[in-house]
Amino acid sequence: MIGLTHYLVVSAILFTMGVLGIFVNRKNLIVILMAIELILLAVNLNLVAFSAYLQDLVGQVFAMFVLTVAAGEAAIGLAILVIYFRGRGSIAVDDVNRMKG
Amino acid sequence: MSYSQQMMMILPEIVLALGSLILMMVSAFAGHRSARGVSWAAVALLIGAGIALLGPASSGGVAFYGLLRADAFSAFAKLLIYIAAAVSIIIAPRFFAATHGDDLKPEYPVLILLSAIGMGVMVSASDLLTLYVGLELQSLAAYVLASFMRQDTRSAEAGLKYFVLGALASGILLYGISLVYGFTGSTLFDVIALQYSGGLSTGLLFGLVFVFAGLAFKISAVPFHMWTPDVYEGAPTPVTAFFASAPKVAAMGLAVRIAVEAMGPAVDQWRQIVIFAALASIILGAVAAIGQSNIKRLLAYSSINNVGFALVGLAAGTQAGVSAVLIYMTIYIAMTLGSFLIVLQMRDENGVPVETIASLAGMSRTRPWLAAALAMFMFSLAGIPPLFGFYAKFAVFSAAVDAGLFALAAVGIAASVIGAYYYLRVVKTMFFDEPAPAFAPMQSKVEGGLIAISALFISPLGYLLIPALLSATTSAARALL
Amino acid sequence: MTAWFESFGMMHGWAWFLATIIGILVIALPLMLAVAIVIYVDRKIWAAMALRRGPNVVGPFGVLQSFADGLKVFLQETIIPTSANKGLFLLAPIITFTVALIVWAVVPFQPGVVVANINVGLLYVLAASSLGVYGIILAGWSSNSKYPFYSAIRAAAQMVSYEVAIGFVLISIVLWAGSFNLTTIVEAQRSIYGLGILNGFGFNILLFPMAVVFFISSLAETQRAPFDLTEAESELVAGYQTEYSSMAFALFWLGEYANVILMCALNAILFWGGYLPPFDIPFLYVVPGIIWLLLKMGFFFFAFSWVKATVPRYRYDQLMRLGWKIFLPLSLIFVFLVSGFLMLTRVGL
Amino acid sequence: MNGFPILSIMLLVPAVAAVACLFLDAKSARWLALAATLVDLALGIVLWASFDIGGAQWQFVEHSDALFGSFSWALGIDGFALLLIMLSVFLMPICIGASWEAVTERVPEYMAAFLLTEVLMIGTFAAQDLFLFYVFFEAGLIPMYLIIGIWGGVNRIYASYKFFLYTLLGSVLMLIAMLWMTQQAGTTYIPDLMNHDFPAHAQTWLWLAFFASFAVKMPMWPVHTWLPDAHVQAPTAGSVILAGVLLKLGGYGFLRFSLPMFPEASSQLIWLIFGLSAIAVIYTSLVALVQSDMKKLIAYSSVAHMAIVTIGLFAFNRQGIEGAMMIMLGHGLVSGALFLCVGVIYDRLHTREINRYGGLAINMPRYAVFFLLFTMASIGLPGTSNFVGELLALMGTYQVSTWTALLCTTGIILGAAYMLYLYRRVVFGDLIKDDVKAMPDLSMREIALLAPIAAVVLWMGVYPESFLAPMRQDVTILLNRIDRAQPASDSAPSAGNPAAAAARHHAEGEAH
Amino acid sequence: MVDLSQYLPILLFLAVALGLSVAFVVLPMIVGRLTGAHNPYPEKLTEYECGFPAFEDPRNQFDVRFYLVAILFIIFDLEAAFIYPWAVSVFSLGWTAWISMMVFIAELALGLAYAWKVGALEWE
Repeated sequence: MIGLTHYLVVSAILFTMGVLGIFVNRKNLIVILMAIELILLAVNLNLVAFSAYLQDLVGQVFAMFVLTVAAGEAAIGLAILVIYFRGRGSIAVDDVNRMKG
Repeated sequence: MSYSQQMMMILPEIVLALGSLILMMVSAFAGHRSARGVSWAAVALLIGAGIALLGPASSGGVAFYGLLRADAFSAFAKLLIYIAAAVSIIIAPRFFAATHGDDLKPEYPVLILLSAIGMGVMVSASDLLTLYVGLELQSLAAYVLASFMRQDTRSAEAGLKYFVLGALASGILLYGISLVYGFTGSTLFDVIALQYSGGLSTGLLFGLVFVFAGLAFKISAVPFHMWTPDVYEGAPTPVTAFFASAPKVAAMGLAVRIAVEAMGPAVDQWRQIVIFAALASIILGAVAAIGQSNIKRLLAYSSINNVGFALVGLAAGTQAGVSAVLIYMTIYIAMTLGSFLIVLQMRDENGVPVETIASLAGMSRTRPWLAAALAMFMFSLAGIPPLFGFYAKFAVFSAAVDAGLFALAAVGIAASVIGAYYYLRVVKTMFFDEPAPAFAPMQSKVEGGLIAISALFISPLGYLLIPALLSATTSAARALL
Repeated sequence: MTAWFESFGMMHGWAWFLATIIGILVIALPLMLAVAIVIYVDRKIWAAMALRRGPNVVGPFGVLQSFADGLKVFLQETIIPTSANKGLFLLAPIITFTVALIVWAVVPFQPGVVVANINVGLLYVLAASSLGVYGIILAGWSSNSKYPFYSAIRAAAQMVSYEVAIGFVLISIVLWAGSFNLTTIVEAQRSIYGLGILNGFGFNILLFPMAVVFFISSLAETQRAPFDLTEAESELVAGYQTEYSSMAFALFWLGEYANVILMCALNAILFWGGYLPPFDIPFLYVVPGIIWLLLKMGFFFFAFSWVKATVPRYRYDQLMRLGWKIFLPLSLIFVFLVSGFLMLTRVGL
Repeated sequence: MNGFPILSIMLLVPAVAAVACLFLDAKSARWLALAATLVDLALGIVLWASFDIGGAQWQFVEHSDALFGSFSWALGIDGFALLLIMLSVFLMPICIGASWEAVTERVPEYMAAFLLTEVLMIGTFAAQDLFLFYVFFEAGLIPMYLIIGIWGGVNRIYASYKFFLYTLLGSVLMLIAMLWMTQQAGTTYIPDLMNHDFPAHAQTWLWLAFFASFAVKMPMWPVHTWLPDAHVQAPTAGSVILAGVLLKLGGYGFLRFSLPMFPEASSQLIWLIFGLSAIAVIYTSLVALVQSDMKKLIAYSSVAHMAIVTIGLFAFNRQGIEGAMMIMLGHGLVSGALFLCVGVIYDRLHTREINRYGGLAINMPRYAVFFLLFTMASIGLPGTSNFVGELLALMGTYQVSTWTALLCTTGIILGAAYMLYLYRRVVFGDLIKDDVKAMPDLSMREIALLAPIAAVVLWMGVYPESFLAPMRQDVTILLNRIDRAQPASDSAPSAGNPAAAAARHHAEGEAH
Repeated sequence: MVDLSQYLPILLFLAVALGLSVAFVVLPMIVGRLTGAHNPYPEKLTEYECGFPAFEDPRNQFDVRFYLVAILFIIFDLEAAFIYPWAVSVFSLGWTAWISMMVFIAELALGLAYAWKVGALEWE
């Protein structure tokens, strides 16, 4: 039977993938945005799994908040990305280097 | 407790929220020409919110089924936040007017207000959910602010970096929150504290570590500091001033509240993390600042360095420690806002802002008062008495020593000498070097006044404020412990 | 049906599995048949309104025209442009068609006759139909050709715009029905308002405007005329399907018409009583619910065709304005009105 | 003088004047600075005159708890502080006078920095609160940093950095120790702390922390290297104040904190002090011997002299401590005067190279006289101030450690060597260089600067009782306090006193 | 845990639908090869254009307003997610819940008004 541990493991894997997606990815900024969503997905999975396990609704409410706030975050991220793209003409990760120090 | 009483506890937030919505509409309908009006209205709102803190907002206790706590601690932090936000609004119009003619948009003060609401919620949070919502409200507005100069690629890049790493930080924090929730069965701080007092399971420990890692991002403590210099450099200077002040207070307040209120019983576990972050921030902030040639980057590393010192107070984990953190943040924002106010004055004869430290050369002869003020800020940041910055360091190290953390105190304070080196460099450039071309004269009396006020605050005269500051922060700390 | 299989001595699990699969096929296969018929009907109605004759060669009155078309495309060569992204190119029609099918899993045809009677059926409908955008975007992107790309972008923008309005419209329904379960929603429409004998939220004065908004939004959502800008031949050739051929092309058409039928069903279910007869009169219940539902769907399909035949195409800016500046505010206001009214009547001051 | 906050007034006068200077032009700033320092001098004389010798240990006490919250505004002086304050207020007008013509750039800021330094020096000596002391002690860095950096010589930036960072690093460790002490003792009031017995194991650490600060400030070998740099680069008046007063902060610190607060640790670590001091005396004297830069030479001689101060202080007996105090006072005057003498000729020729001069006795006789007097005083000739101090300090040391006394006495001989050598090269010899020939003798202003110092140097040499009297009682109190930790003596063969030996043994046992 | 078995039919439905779609795409390709209809040549495989080779990258920059629509969609659609749970529970929660959500909707409306006023919804 699939238990809490399974959910937690999947969530941990997703989370790790998300974090790695941000740091290892050298190609495209969009991938980074997606990696962030992946992290939030992992969180939601955790919250919902715990919520079901604990018979406590708070986790699901929290997941709902995470969903919506993540949407807002994604919207703003996209907007910033557009601004950046219009200025630089590229969304390659390696090009984000106007400032070094 | 009646509904209206609870509403009174969040009166400052209500004032700001309603006001910012109205101002947002005004800025949409009246367009660019309303920028100045909206700015001053926003400042008035912040003052109003500050006045609203006098009521149940500072003494009400728990509201909304434990989601929120209106106590002296939150009131004190909010006061600092509002002041910093107001200053950031006041200094903006001239900067934007001077920067390639990109006039100030009236959305700027509105975004600052929104961010201030989020920060207010952060420091009042006594539930993980409230915490998250406040944090995101603050962050989302901040992301936009960082990339506010849309024509400037550096600004866009700063916004992008801030966004990516900020979102990552939120993600890490959230992951920690989900674990804490799962293993304690609640999101309420007091219930979590109960669970933490009964020994630490692996899940709880992981939750704690992730939560602190996420918070470290937000306060830009090492090892999660790497966004700070780029964002500080790229963001428009008034925004940088804002970033360096208000969100730092809010995030630090939040970190203190979580550490003490939710995870208080696990103090031995998180203390190690905090000590590591504190020392690493102090040392790295100081060492990395040495090679900088851009004053904004320098101040960025300085902020990392200073956060390290503030964390020393948190590491103590005592009432005196919490009070010391608040004292530190109070003095710190005065110093940092003052420094950025002066950075704003750095404009060549055409009025274009310059940011290199070299352009400060010989400023003591061309602009003696400005140089004197900046020198005071620098010495104060370095913690040299008799400037008030010394008292900030005194307070945190005093708390650390009282808590028995001698090694931390000794290493931390020895590392502060490294920090002194680069602060001295700025003073040296201004006072010892041959003059570079003079800056354009200051036009704004308001900015001059703000510089004077912050300089007076950190001057030895500031010591006269210690009793008041101490009683305020102590009662704030007592609200937590 | 599970019990029937069990009577042959099958394990309960397998019996259930077989019964469900059969149930699904009972929906899916006739649906495809229905699509073929519907395409024919569509053309016929359209032709009739233009005083033309429509398909009339294959079979009696041309009823087999669609099947002939199907056979033709089936035997055609599948062309994949060299510059296209092959995997995604083939994936796009698969997604579109799959999504068009799976929504039917929660549609109630009669009391209790539904593949999956889940408690959040309406959310499932919203979620699954939102996925349709992916098929279109992928098609446009993977074709690596100008017109399909522009078309796909337009289509996506259009769909998401109206989805927002639909989302808020549905809230009024949910408020009234108090559930997301589609069966419950249908049952909630039993003679509640409207003289005590009318079955359907649409007869309610507060919900009627929403019914209209929903109907128009469903036109836009399925990119039917007058909102068929994505396939505006004069501007964009054949829209995002420009590069497609053979059954891949046909799948888009199948999916599109499956969606049209679905929207007809949703209109019927959400606002006009679903499988209930229009009047709450006992003898009308003699007729099986599914007949009522099919009748209502037929009516809406006729309306779809009618609109297609008579209303001129919108400009893109008009389309977006309608969605964002009229429907969205309107639906927000109705959330306020409906919930306020219900609070007053159900909770009281 | 009851109730009259004379110490606060003494702090306030230069502080207000410093701020006022910033708003004035060069000329008015000079006059204002002079006036302020003279007022302070007058107040200092009043202070001395009304100091009740043999009266209460702490006099002119001012105390205001409420002012600073976690620490208080507490001022008060005993004999030691009185004398050092007198030294400061006495040298300040001279410093202002010395810069009258030498400094022409940014005069208002310069005067402000000096006045600020005066505030901080007086404050340091008068502070009765541990942290108030620290604030004053540490704050002195800022004006000195600016003085060296802005008005200093070619290599001023390096020197200013070195000065600042060395001293800062030393002090911050002391701060941690102070924090621990106040937490342990529950008070920040220095007189209370001086009577608080800290556990012996902690004393060692605390002592070392304080040592880190005071040794740098003193400066002791091997952390003395900032001093020659700072002296060479600083303007004349800066050197005067640095050598005259700032170096005394370290000695004062040992006297005020290390000894009475951590007697056991002081006794235990006496080998460290003696060792470093002995090395310092010999090593820096030898270094001084080969210097070609006059200021550097005097700077190294300062290090040597201060080493004798430290051994005197840690001799744990009356002669040692009184002697150390006398050297501090005497050295403050003499080295200050020597720097002035260097400044006089530097103003004329703008070089400090010893070889550039020679034969000044011929064309600058008055100068030669003053210079001779101060050279002799520096050597410690009887009749001058330093003789008294050095004699007493070495006598005291001899009672504890024969070897240290012996080694340090060689310093006196070496001192005579390098000072006389310096004097010979600058003042005697033939007057051959043209630019040197053109140098005029002392002006009235310069005489007015040097003469008072000369008078006081002679006074101290001839009648030291005036200076010993105010501190006599304080030395007694201090000795009573530290007596229990009296270190073993290798030079006083005695019949042996079992009780004292037992007590000593006990104390040592505690210390281990 | 929640009984998820109700959702199993949906999974099955998904499998069936996916199978059908894949079959519809793959079968004609196989049939095409069998019947010889499969006869690609370069001209046939170029993307559609008006008779001459394409001038520019087809995935060129397109109007930023599409991004704007996407962003607005994300906001409005997902904020509606708060309203769904509310819609089924508001009557048991009472007026507080109703007022709270009306405040929320009012804020959404203000956001819409802002976007409207600054021209984010203009397509001229």
